[in-house]
Amino acid sequence: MMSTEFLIQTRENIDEMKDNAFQLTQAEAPGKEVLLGWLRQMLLIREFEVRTMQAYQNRLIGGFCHIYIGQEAVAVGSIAAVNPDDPIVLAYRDHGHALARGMDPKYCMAEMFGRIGGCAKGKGGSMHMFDAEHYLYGGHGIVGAQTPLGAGLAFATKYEDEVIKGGKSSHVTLCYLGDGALNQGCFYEAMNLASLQDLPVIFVLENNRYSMGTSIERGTSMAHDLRVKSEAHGIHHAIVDGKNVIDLYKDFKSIADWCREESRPFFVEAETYRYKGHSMSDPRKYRTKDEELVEESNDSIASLKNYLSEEYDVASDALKQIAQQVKAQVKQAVEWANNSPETPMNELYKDVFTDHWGPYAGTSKPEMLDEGGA
Amino acid sequence: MMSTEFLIQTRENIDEMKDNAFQLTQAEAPGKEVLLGWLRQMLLIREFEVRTMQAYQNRLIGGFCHIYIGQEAVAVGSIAAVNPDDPIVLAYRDHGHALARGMDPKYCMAEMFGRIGGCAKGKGGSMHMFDAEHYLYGGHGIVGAQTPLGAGLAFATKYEDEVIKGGKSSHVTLCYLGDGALNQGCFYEAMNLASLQDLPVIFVLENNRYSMGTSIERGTSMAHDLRVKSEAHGIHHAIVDGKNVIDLYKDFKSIADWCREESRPFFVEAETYRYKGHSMSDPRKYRTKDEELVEESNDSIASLKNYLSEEYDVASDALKQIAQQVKAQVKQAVEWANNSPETPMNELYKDVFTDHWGPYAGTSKPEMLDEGGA
Amino acid sequence: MMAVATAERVIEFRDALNEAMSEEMRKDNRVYLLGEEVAEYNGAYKVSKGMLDEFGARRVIDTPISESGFAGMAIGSAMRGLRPIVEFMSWSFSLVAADPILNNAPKMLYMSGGQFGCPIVFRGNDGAGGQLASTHSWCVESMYANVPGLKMAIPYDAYDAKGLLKTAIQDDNPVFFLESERLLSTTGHVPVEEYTIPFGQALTRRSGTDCTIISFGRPLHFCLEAADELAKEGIECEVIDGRTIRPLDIDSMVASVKKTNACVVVDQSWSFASVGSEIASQIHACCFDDLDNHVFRVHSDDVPTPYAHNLEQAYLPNSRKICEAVRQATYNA
Amino acid sequence: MMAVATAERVIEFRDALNEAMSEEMRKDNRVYLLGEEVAEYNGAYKVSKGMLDEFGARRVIDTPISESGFAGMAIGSAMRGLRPIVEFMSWSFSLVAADPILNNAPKMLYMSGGQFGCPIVFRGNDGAGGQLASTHSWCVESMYANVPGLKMAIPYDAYDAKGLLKTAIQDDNPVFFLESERLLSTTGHVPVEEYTIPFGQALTRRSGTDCTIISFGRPLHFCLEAADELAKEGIECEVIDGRTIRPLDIDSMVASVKKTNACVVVDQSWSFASVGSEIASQIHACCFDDLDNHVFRVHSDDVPTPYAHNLEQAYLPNSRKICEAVRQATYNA
Ligand SMILES: Cc1ncc(C[n+]2csc(CCOP(=O)(O)OP(=O)(O)O)c2C)c(N)n1
Ligand SMILES: Cc1ncc(C[n+]2csc(CCOP(=O)(O)OP(=O)(O)O)c2C)c(N)n1
Ligand SMILES: [Mg+2]
Ligand SMILES: [Mg+2]
Repeated sequence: MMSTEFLIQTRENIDEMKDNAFQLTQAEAPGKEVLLGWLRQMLLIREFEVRTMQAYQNRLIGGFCHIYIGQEAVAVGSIAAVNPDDPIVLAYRDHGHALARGMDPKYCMAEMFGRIGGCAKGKGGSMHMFDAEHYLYGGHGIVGAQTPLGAGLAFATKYEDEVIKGGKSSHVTLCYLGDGALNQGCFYEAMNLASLQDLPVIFVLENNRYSMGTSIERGTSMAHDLRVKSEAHGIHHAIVDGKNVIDLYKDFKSIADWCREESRPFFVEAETYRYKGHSMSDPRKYRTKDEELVEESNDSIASLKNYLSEEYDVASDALKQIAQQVKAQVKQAVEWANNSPETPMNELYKDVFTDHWGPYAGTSKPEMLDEGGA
Repeated sequence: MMSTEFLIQTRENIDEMKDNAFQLTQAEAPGKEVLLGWLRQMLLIREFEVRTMQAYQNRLIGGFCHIYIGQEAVAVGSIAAVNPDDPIVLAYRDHGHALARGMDPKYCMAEMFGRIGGCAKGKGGSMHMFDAEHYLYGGHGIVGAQTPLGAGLAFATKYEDEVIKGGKSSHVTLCYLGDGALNQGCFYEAMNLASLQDLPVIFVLENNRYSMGTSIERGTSMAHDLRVKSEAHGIHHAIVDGKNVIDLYKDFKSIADWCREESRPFFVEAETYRYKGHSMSDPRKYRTKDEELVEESNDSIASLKNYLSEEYDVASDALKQIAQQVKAQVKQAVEWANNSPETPMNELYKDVFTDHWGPYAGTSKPEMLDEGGA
Repeated sequence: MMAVATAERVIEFRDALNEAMSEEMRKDNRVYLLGEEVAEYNGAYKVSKGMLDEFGARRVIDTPISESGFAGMAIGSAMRGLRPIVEFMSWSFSLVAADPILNNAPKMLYMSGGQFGCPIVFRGNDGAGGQLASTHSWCVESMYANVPGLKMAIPYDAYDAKGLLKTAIQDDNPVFFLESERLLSTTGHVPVEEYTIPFGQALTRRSGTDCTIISFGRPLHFCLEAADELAKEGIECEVIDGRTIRPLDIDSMVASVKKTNACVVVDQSWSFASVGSEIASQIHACCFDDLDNHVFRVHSDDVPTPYAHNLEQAYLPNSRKICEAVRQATYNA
Repeated sequence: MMAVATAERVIEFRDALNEAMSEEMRKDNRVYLLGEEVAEYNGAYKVSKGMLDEFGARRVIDTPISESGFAGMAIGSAMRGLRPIVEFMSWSFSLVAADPILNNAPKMLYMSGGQFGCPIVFRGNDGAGGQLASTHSWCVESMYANVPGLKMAIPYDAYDAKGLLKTAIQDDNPVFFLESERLLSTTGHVPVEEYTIPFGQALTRRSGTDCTIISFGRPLHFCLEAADELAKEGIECEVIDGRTIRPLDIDSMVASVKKTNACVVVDQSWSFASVGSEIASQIHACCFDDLDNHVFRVHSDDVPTPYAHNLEQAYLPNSRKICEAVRQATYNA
């Protein structure tokens, strides 16, 4: 169960790893069509989030709502690096990943509208995007809580492949977390378990340098060298550029292939930045406008556009067209969500148990609410 | 609050630390009288534990009971290295530390007998030795739970010294834990907090290589190099010899002085071994008799005796005399405990709140039980 | 919602909490505040606004997202006589700290045979905040009130928020202090003069003769709304604010029920093994011969909290449900 | 204690648990067991004895002391359809895992709109084990039963231990399975043939006409003892074993009370906001016109669990306390 042979020195520099005994493979750079697809996804996420903010301000969305703008490259590049049936589990800032994984934006939007058309029938809301069809095991609202779940998903794929099917472990799980989750004890327990059990899970730290109003240095010891966090459990660490989707993809692909092949965990730190506030009510007084401008000037979408024009001569018209298509798609999603019926009252007592029970009302065998009414 | 200047490379070798920029001071070797005192303490602990086992077998002690035999040097040497008013907090294997801290063995024994003469009036039992007079903040039964408490005690002394008295932080807290506690998330949270807040707390890992029946390699990743556990939080680490009380004392003294002076945490790993089972009901099938024999042959008490005879010409008669005195003392403690009255019934409802309330009985202002009866 | 027509000072509930903490911190430098975003951010809900400026970073302390760690740390410091106020951004996040807050704080005094107390206040937002869905909408009162050794207070208005919180901070025992985010912006009369409100004293918020309605915290708003509604139908309700759950002023509740002979308990937490069931059970025991009908209970529905607005509204206690329960309890259904 | 006079097979409670797990693991290789010391040590209480040998280290898994981590890991795997059995060495140690077991497992299905269920069993020793003192003697039933989305079973004898645990493992929903360490060595009739016991069906362990005593798990022993004692005084008690707390077979309990017109609930957990208060409240509601007296409740005393033997014995429910409660409930005091 243990594999001390993997407890070799963790290296921060991923290129080094590719070069030497560690033998990460060098992933291929993707071609033009793939890159255009990614651009479309990143634009989709950004446009979706813009409309999400609007809808929130118009009180069509309630609760807590966390916007992913600025971090698009992380979700798109990392999810592209794994197979569509590799499990994914998320924290609460989860719209971007859901879209990158292939969730139709209309289901995502309808979820936030609290409608029956939502991916979780309006029961979960913004922080809880679940999508069984796309192997998306939810956004999770409690900071860090998704990390043992991520270990568990990897445990499950490995168990399915090896114990049930008698074959070789063939999946890798992506488990995302924010820098604030570095301070929750359960993450250390999850890493320890993943290491002991050789679980193929990548803990993807989206280091956007703030947890709400707390900069990482104020909340996390050794913030300047997070490698030590996973090294403490014999798990390899790599830093990837969260603003450059191509590099990020290549690094992730190498890492994911290695994890899948070796059935070992990994800790990948994506350096990124959230452009907006923590949630919709955050005035961002804890950081300067200057810092924000610097970060926004190194924008992942802008860079990819540049790259496409320069390397592949993609015309600005073509790029505009994609942008317009995405805009139309999101607009339709909002309309669709708006037209989706309210979640019917009888859903209140559905999904409490798999063998649907009705409301508890002081008797042992409560009755179902009538269809449609309370 | 943060002090990145201390986040220098953690070194495993404590002698190196003494030599170089890190500047741990070299503690003085203690003289003969001090050593004789330690020998007495170590013999006291061992004898006490032997009688504890007896009493347990005779059903005079109930509950879970964890014997400290084999680890005596750790408690004695480390506690000698701090001031009598430096706080101490423990896990549940706590008899040895209580005695080393100066608790009269009769109170310790009476506690396990569940008598009013016990240090906690018989309410806590073996796992919960508390002694306010000796700044002993308890044994604690939940694995790892004492580690945030240890951070809190250090927080408190620092706050008292600096914020309330306006002076300089002047205490250091000893917080003991077993190797099994390395796997509880709250320990990582405690280390992170201690590092961020510059708390003068020494986390003393008593690495006896087993948590119940689980060898450390089976439960803890990176078991061969635990330095990484505290390095993950920018906390220095040192390994000390848990079988050699003199070396252990000297190392601890250097470290404790440094922590007190710098107001920083430390992580000290004492390599040790428990000779007996985890608790009274453990047949120790998870390890070999051979291993036990090897460990017992390197016994801390035997070594100290040798050292005293060789270096100080202490006669074997003198050593025997100490052993006999200790034997008598423990015998008296057992008798005293046996003669101590049962904890009276009215204690059941005392100490629930500081403003003693009586039993809750469905009314708002419950009444006290009559003195002595229920 | 709560504005009192008076010439006297009217302030927000959140400011009343702030005053309670600030006043106690001025008086006693053993008192300090810690929690996520309490200092530089002025509190996620702005309850600690300005406190960092006044008391400095040594006494108003931002913590990492490590509830178990910082709650345990605070408890350790309380064992030495410091008097921490621990803010949970939400009580929903206290589950990760269940062990220190339930296994350490309320039992330290007992386990140590009276040697080490734990003068600590855990406080923060409790209950549904508005479409926060299942993990973020905990009403912890029923779960945590099961545990002996702790006290628990739930203020309803600004006046009580200040008076009860000051009592909590002055108490030598652990106090669980549950605030509703939905009440923070309500305003109420809070005198300039110093005052505290003793624990274990319920308050009659409306007098009536036909039915006693017992509740705590935010649902009292719906109880009072229901009472107004029912008055139009000729049913006069007595609305009792329990104020503290531990200790529970069952005496005042019983006295009222002996007068009205009918009782409805409104408890925002889930029904099973709840504060509501406890009060109902105690009322039945104490008023067996006085009750014309059994005690009726109104709770959140026995399902995880849904996100959708309509479902959440249906799920929470509201005045319609309370009216129905009172009509049934008084045989007016 | 429980030996049934029968020619049929009599085994220990712990072996009944073992059989339940082993049989289900033979049938369904998605089922696996994990927890501290469950494999090589054969279980802290030897419940999983021999299972490592039979099923191997991939399905009987020793974990580090990381309850939050391994409970969460198991939940993650259950979301994919594996069917973990998580052993807590003691439910007292589950507080550090409160978040995954209460915030994830019972709510996953709901939060995901029905997409991801959580077929998982959490099991282990619950309640006072004998002088284990305050942190190690938790009865978690009252605290955890407050939470919707979970099922909870408490077996009293070997027969039920096996039958209920098999049902738990087969259930597609999270089940909290509470075993008493004090019952593990008791023996009882367990047929060789396969059987399961459906949840939500109480069992009448003794018939009687004068008073209904309702309990779960270990205290039933004292209830039966008390019933024998009371029979000598001419008071015939009906002793009902609820078997599962969620779902609760209140119908059977009500039927009995309608016959006896008196009721005592014996619940080993603390009284406040407890399973006991819940049942009392429901019985009052359902049997208001049938009860000759209010429902009486017997609990552990409302204090942290003391270590001293005499105090612990005074603290726990026992037959003396139950007899007194029945005498009062039946006006024989
Ligand atoms: C256990 C817990 N404590 C506190 C919170 C409140 N909270 C929600 S998000 C958040 C900040 C997390 O920041 P980070 O992990 O960096 O993620 P990011 O918002 O940057 O994506 C906090 C404190 C929570 N949800 N769970
Ligand atoms: C949270 C928690 N889980 C499980 C236990 C049960 N338990 C008590 S001691 C122990 C082993 C701890 O071993 P270690 O920390 O190495 O200390 P040692 O016994 O070697 O002194 C276990 C699993 C517990 N007390 N608390
Ligand atoms: Mg962040
Ligand atoms: Mg150990």
